Amino acid sequence: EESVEVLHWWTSGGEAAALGVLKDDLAKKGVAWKDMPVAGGSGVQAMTALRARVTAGDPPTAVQMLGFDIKDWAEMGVLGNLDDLAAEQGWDKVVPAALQDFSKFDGHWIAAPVNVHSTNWLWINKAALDKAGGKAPENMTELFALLDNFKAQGITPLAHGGQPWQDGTMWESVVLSEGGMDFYKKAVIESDPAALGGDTMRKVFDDMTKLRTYFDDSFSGRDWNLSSAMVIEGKAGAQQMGDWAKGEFLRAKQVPGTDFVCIRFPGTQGNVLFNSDQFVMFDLGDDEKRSAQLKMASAVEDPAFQVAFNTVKGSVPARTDVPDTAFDDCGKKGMKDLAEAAAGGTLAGSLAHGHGQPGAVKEAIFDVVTQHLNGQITTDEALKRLPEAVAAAK
Amino acid sequence: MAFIEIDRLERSIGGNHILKGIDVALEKGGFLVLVGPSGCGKSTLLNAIAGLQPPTAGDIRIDGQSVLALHPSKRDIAMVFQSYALYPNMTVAQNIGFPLEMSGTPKAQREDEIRAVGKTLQIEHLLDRRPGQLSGGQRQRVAMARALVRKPRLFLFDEPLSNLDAKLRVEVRAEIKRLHQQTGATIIYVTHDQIEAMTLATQIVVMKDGVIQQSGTPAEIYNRPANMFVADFMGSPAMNMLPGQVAGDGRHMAPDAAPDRLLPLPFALRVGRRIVFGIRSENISAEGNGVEALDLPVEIVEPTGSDVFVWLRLGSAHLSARLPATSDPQLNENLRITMDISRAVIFDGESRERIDGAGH
Amino acid sequence: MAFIEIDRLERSIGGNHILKGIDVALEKGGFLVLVGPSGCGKSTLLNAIAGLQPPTAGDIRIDGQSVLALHPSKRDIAMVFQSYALYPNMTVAQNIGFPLEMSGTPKAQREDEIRAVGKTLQIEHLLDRRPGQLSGGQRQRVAMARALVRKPRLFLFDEPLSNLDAKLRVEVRAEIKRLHQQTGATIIYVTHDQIEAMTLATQIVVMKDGVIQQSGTPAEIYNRPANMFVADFMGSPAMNMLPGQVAGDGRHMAPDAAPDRLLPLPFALRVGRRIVFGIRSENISAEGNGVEALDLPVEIVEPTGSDVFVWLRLGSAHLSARLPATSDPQLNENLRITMDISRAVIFDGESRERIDGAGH
Amino acid sequence: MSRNEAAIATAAGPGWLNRVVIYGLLLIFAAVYLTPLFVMLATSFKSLDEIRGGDILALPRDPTIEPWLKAWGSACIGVTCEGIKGYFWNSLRMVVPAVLISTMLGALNGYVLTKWRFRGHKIVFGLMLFACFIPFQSVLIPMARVLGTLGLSNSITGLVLVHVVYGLGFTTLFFRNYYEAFPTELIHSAQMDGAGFFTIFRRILLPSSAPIIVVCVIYQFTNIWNDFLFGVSFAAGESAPMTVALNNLVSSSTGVKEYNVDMAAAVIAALPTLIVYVLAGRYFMRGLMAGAVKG
Amino acid sequence: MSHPAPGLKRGLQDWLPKLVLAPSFALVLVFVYGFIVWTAVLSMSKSRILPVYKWAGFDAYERLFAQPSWYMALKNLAIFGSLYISICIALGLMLAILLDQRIRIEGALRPIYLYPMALSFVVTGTAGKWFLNPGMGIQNTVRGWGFESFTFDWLVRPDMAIYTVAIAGIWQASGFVMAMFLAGLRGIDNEMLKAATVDGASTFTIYRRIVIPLLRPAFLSAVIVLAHMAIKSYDLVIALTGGGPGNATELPSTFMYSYTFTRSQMAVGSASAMIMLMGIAAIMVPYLYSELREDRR
Ligand SMILES: Nc1ncnc2c1ncn2[C@@H]1O[C@H](COP(=O)(O)OP(=O)(O)OP(=O)(O)O)[C@@H](O)[C@H]1O
Ligand SMILES: Nc1ncnc2c1ncn2[C@@H]1O[C@H](COP(=O)(O)OP(=O)(O)OP(=O)(O)O)[C@@H](O)[C@H]1O
Ligand SMILES: [Mg+2]
Ligand SMILES: [Mg+2]
Repeated sequence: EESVEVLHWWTSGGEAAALGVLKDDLAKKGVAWKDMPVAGGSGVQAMTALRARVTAGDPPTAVQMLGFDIKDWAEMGVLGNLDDLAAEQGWDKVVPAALQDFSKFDGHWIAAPVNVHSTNWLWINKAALDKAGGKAPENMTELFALLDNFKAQGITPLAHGGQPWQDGTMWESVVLSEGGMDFYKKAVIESDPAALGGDTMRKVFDDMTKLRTYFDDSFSGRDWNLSSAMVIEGKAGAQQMGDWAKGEFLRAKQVPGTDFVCIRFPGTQGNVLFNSDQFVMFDLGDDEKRSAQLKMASAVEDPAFQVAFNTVKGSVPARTDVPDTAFDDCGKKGMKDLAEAAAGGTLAGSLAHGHGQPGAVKEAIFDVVTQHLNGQITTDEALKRLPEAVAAAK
Repeated sequence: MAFIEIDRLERSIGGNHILKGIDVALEKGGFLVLVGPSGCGKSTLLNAIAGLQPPTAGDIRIDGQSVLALHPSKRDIAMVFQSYALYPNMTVAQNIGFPLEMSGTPKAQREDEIRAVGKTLQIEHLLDRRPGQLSGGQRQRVAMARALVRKPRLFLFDEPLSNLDAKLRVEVRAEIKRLHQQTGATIIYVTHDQIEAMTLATQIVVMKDGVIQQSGTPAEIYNRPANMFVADFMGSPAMNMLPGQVAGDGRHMAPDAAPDRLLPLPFALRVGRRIVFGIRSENISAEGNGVEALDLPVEIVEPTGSDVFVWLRLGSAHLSARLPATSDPQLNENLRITMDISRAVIFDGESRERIDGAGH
Repeated sequence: MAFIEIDRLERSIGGNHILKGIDVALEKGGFLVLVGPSGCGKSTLLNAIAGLQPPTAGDIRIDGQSVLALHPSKRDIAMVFQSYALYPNMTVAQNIGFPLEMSGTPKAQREDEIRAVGKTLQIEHLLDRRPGQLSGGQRQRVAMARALVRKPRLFLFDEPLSNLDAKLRVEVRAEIKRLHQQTGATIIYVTHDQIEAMTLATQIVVMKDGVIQQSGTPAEIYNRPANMFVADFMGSPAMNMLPGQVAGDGRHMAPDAAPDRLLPLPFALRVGRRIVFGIRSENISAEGNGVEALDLPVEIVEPTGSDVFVWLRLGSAHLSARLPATSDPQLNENLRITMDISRAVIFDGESRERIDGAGH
Repeated sequence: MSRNEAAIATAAGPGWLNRVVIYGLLLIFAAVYLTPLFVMLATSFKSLDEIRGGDILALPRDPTIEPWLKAWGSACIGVTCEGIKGYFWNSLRMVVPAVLISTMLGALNGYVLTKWRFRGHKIVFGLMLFACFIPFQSVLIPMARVLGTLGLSNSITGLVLVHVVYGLGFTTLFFRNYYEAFPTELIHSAQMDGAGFFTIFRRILLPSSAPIIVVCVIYQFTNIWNDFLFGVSFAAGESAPMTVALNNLVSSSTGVKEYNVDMAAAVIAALPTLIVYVLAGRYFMRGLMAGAVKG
Repeated sequence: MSHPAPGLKRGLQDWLPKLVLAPSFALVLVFVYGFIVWTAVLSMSKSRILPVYKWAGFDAYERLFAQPSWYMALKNLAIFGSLYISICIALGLMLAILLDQRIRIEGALRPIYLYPMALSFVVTGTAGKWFLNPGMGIQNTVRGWGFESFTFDWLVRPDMAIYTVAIAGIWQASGFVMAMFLAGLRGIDNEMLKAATVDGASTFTIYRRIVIPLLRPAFLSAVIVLAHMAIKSYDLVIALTGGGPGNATELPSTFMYSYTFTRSQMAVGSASAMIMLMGIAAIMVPYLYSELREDRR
């Protein structure tokens, strides 16, 4: 019988359950699911395992992948072609162009996008916010004022987990907030040295230094979900995190708007930094396997699956033609923001999640951001090092 | 009051009685050799004297004072171990100097003394080597030097020669003897080797199973062993022992192995008494020709160059005899021998203790 | 044609010449003892015969056929090692049976033969034990049994007794002798021990630095040593050697140590020739009283029980003499001795070879 | 093992004071070494609420074995929710042949390198020993290539091969050091008795190698059981070993962290090696003394 | 008896040992030395995400040595390595000496010191991360006991985090070192210690002057084992800190891994692997040489 072997890092909790939907769906179509989970921060270990499999000449059928990794692999010429299926199902029309950038290579479909996450969110404990006046901050100044208020309340103002990708996630939101979408594109996407070392960037790093003062002692190395738990339990006032954090709040039986508030990171309303999980189909040179691959790709793009998966995962569908009725308030807001941004050209790939720059550049930026946030280098040094590191990593 | 007095010393380890009431007295300048089969407690006794293993009961006095409460280093005793126990990480000079260093002797003086003792033992040229680069005999001398340099009031030697080959053994043995004579040191010496014991000792103590069997001069031990164990243990080849019964006039014995070949006794005993007749091989000769001569068939001939040992059959028993190197006994033919009965030793058949001529 | 013929055998390891052209011939049923100082190549020679280390040149023939091309197990040779080399994980019976098992002897027959050889060597009661549970002497017998059970045409023994204590040594030595006499086996035997060599051998080969010094019967080796090395090596204490110069009538020697004390020679030599006069301690006695008697001061007295060894000073040299146990020489006093000149051995001062009386 | 009896008993000051200090120090260190294990065990028996609020060093208030059951049989790893038990068996299926083969090869190599020396044996040994020290990250890609060529990619057999190859250096070292001290006379004797190369090995050496086999097996077992890098690179998926599954369980990026389940799974993963160390620790020491580590 | 072809038989016997060794040796040659060559080739290629064999000369090495984080990794290795080796040895030696004093409960204590070695990094890291975290772990607990000012936050302080990694490493390996020293201690001739006692040396002096010098071979073994573990330390860092905070705990091994696999700079990663190999060779080759030059024992 037909089977698909799927390499992914959604190993537990809601993600695995969401993936279970796909597995069951495929089972109904007579395609067996061979699971190949490899956990570890945004797929680091998974990519190692993948490299080993590809080098061995035995790639898995489908691989969960992010952003520039897809381009890198496509460049190696090892991916399959989904053009026929995409044409048949009209993916070109329903998938936002910014996403298509990553799902296509040389004009050919090579991956099936599952979802769209966006990273520039702020999650606030409603009770704490109410105590502070109940008004959501709309720019950095208001944010600092709110955090000061939280501090006065005796709680940790900002729950943050000190891992490079979390530092990076916060940094890109601040970049977007201070410089707007154009600056973000210029500095991050185009990695313009002047922008990377300029005055706006100085403001960004100054903000980061200031934000650092609102963390608790044990932020370093903490997993993001533990930080979310602090907000949920009222030990902390807010957390900057992508929309996957919502899952934590929902699982703790919290209701958006009642127990917690989801807003775009202050100063970034109308802009969306996204990342999208996609299933990349490897070229296996075997018709039977290819047929299973296509069945899987088709199942992934099935609107019903898109709803089922994304309601669980906290993300929004990769297709824009999916009704939002099944989603909660935050989800609805996310879908609306995404559609607007896609239309208005204010949709850009998230650096921290592999959609802004290739891995090498991303890690190089993380190096500087993380070291700066941890006080290992000064702002001046950071401004000098950032363009250098980016140039060196290219 | 003797210089060293060991008084009803006992030691048990985990319920095992190793030493069962040892009494020893040794004069200043004496050379006491402790012999006995393996495991009889010789090392245990030495360790107790050195203070390395505390006794369970009894006392050890040196020069009239009990040393039991003293730390080993405070007893003023030096010990030479079977394995020499040289410190492999130090040079010979450092090895010899170690006890002096421990006692705080200044460096200059230490070097003088090391050189002096090195001269005595002819190891001056080895002072800069490490123990690993020495031969067995040289190591032995270094170990001795390390003991000597302290000028202790008592030396303990635990089988110091057992690792050497036969030739070297003879040489080092002579060296130890000379040393004792030159320095007049008091020495307690453990060995398995009978020749060593006989040639070195002024006093021999024979032990068995933690009990002293006999204590006396070498001549006493060899010629008048207290019991069959001592007689058998000392001497090579072992003393010929023939169990039998006093017969005839009480001055002869009928050996069990050949009841019709009566052997003369050195003194008269009650007829019918069970005894063991002992005679050493060097006290049997093929020269005499008297009435008491025996004609016995030769079973084995062992010429050693300096002597010829023959093994003779007496009924169902064997007798060894030492003949001069020049003699030429023929295998399986009869040899006429005589025994020097005055040197025969008689043991009681029951108690296995020696019977003294005086007591008849 | 002898049974074993070793023909100009050589072996070098990494540029080192260990064996430098060894020639040996041994008759069937012979007992050849190989002696020599440590490192002279004895084990190397044995290993070459066994096939464990191939020679670099020369040939080894058994019964007229070269065995060089044969694997050790095909040479029909058994070897008893110094450490006995018993397999620690097998019982005594399994150890003894191992060579039979390897040659494919059926189990039932194997057991019979094990029992038979066990009986001969009196180790029947030990068959189920492991080597670790045996005493040194018992191990030695098991090793022998393992060699015997194969009924090989040649036995090799590499210092089989050196791990035993003196008493046991004497016993096992006698046992080996008896075995040789009973079975008529051909044996090559390595030892350090002079007594062992003398008592066991029908033929002794003395080696030094990979070269044979002398080959002959025990009596030849002991009484007519080919050179000073052999004379010194065989015998304990070592032969007294006095270098000097033929003087007077050519029948006396002036020893360098005391030129005025002329010593008689067994035969006449050219006056002025440099020679070494050798005499063994047992050939010096305190009994004679002739003109050639010497009065020498006693330096050391070593009573061994069976004898008394004295060390006498002759000018700047020393002489050892063996006296009967009954004698009582006094330290530092003069002792009148005579030498049995007929047994003295004379060596050339240059070549260090023995000078034969016949050649004057 | 009563050593230095004299040195310690009589040497310095009042004996009991010394003993108290020695035992005190030893026990303090024992406590420090044990703490992490204690925390893991205690946590694995606590409920999630208790963990969030509580003291990590406290004993569980209401012990529950729920986390253990879940970790073993029902925790979700990927899309299957059958706990780690399947992976546990994967690990066993990998570890047993890998340990046996590498030990066996090591023993044979040690045997040849000490008892059947040939010109250049030292160089061969040196090259094999140096292999112990290469960083494994650098061989991942070439190894993947070779495994793929052999058709062993993503299989337990492939993992066994990898572990055998990279365990050889140490096992050879262990056996070489051990056999170095093994009397060559025994080999000679057996040769004369008619035993061949393998017979000598099987009948003479192997039965006497128990201490070093224990050391080797413990060492290899621990290393292979605990390996993650090779496991994740060459056998992710259904044939994944225990460590990969554990990692999937504990370091998933989203979702509630069930620390008690994580800890229970961690302890389960560590259990075989722990048991091996505790049960065979004595033989391990004996083997070390017998020359596995020169000292 | 006739032996048809004795020469041939001997021949087989002579070849057998080499035949037995050959497979292992071949495996090592291919899988170790072949791969080293392969890595060397990669380090001079333009490989990024997957191996490509386009010559790039020493470009990767130049880029490697232009990376500040590479120097950070080297510096961290120096700190971590020296602390790890010296403290493991000191602690292992101390425990071994203490355990050698006729300790009744030795049998129970030994496995306690040894067991950390038995744990996988996934386990150790999970526990350690939690345990050393100021907010949840030991600092929190001790504060809970009433020592409000107790601070142990090294894990989250960039300047101290590498020491935390060292602590965890020491916890894991010192028991093994202890076992090595204990084995060495047990091998020392008892008579030597008695001799030193009789010579008047105190317990302390006996250890300082006699026992510890005699443990030289054990020291050497320990240093070699620890050095290679320090250089290869990867699991520990990844599990405990992931290289952070910042890149404060980056080591060459994590550097190599991340450049090769997450940053798609395979050539640079391979270059760093080659540098690491050279470092290891610099330690190991002299050791192997001295070890194998003369036949010990
Ligand atoms: N630590 C110990 N525990 C139990 N028994 C011991 C201990 N040390 C020695 N023994 C026993 O004490 C007895 C005497 O031992 P000791 O070493 O004194 O014998 P020895 O006469 O010196 O023997 P050898 O001549 O073989 O050296 C032996 O039976 C031995 O088994
Ligand atoms: N494998 C080897 N490599 C180099 N030299 C060796 C080797 N084996 C032995 N020798 C040398 O060969 C010489 C003869 O050794 P052999 O073992 O034959 O001496 P031996 O006469 O048996 O000595 P011993 O009486 O001590 O047993 C020695 O000098 C030894 O150092
Ligand atoms: Mg003893
Ligand atoms: Mg030899």
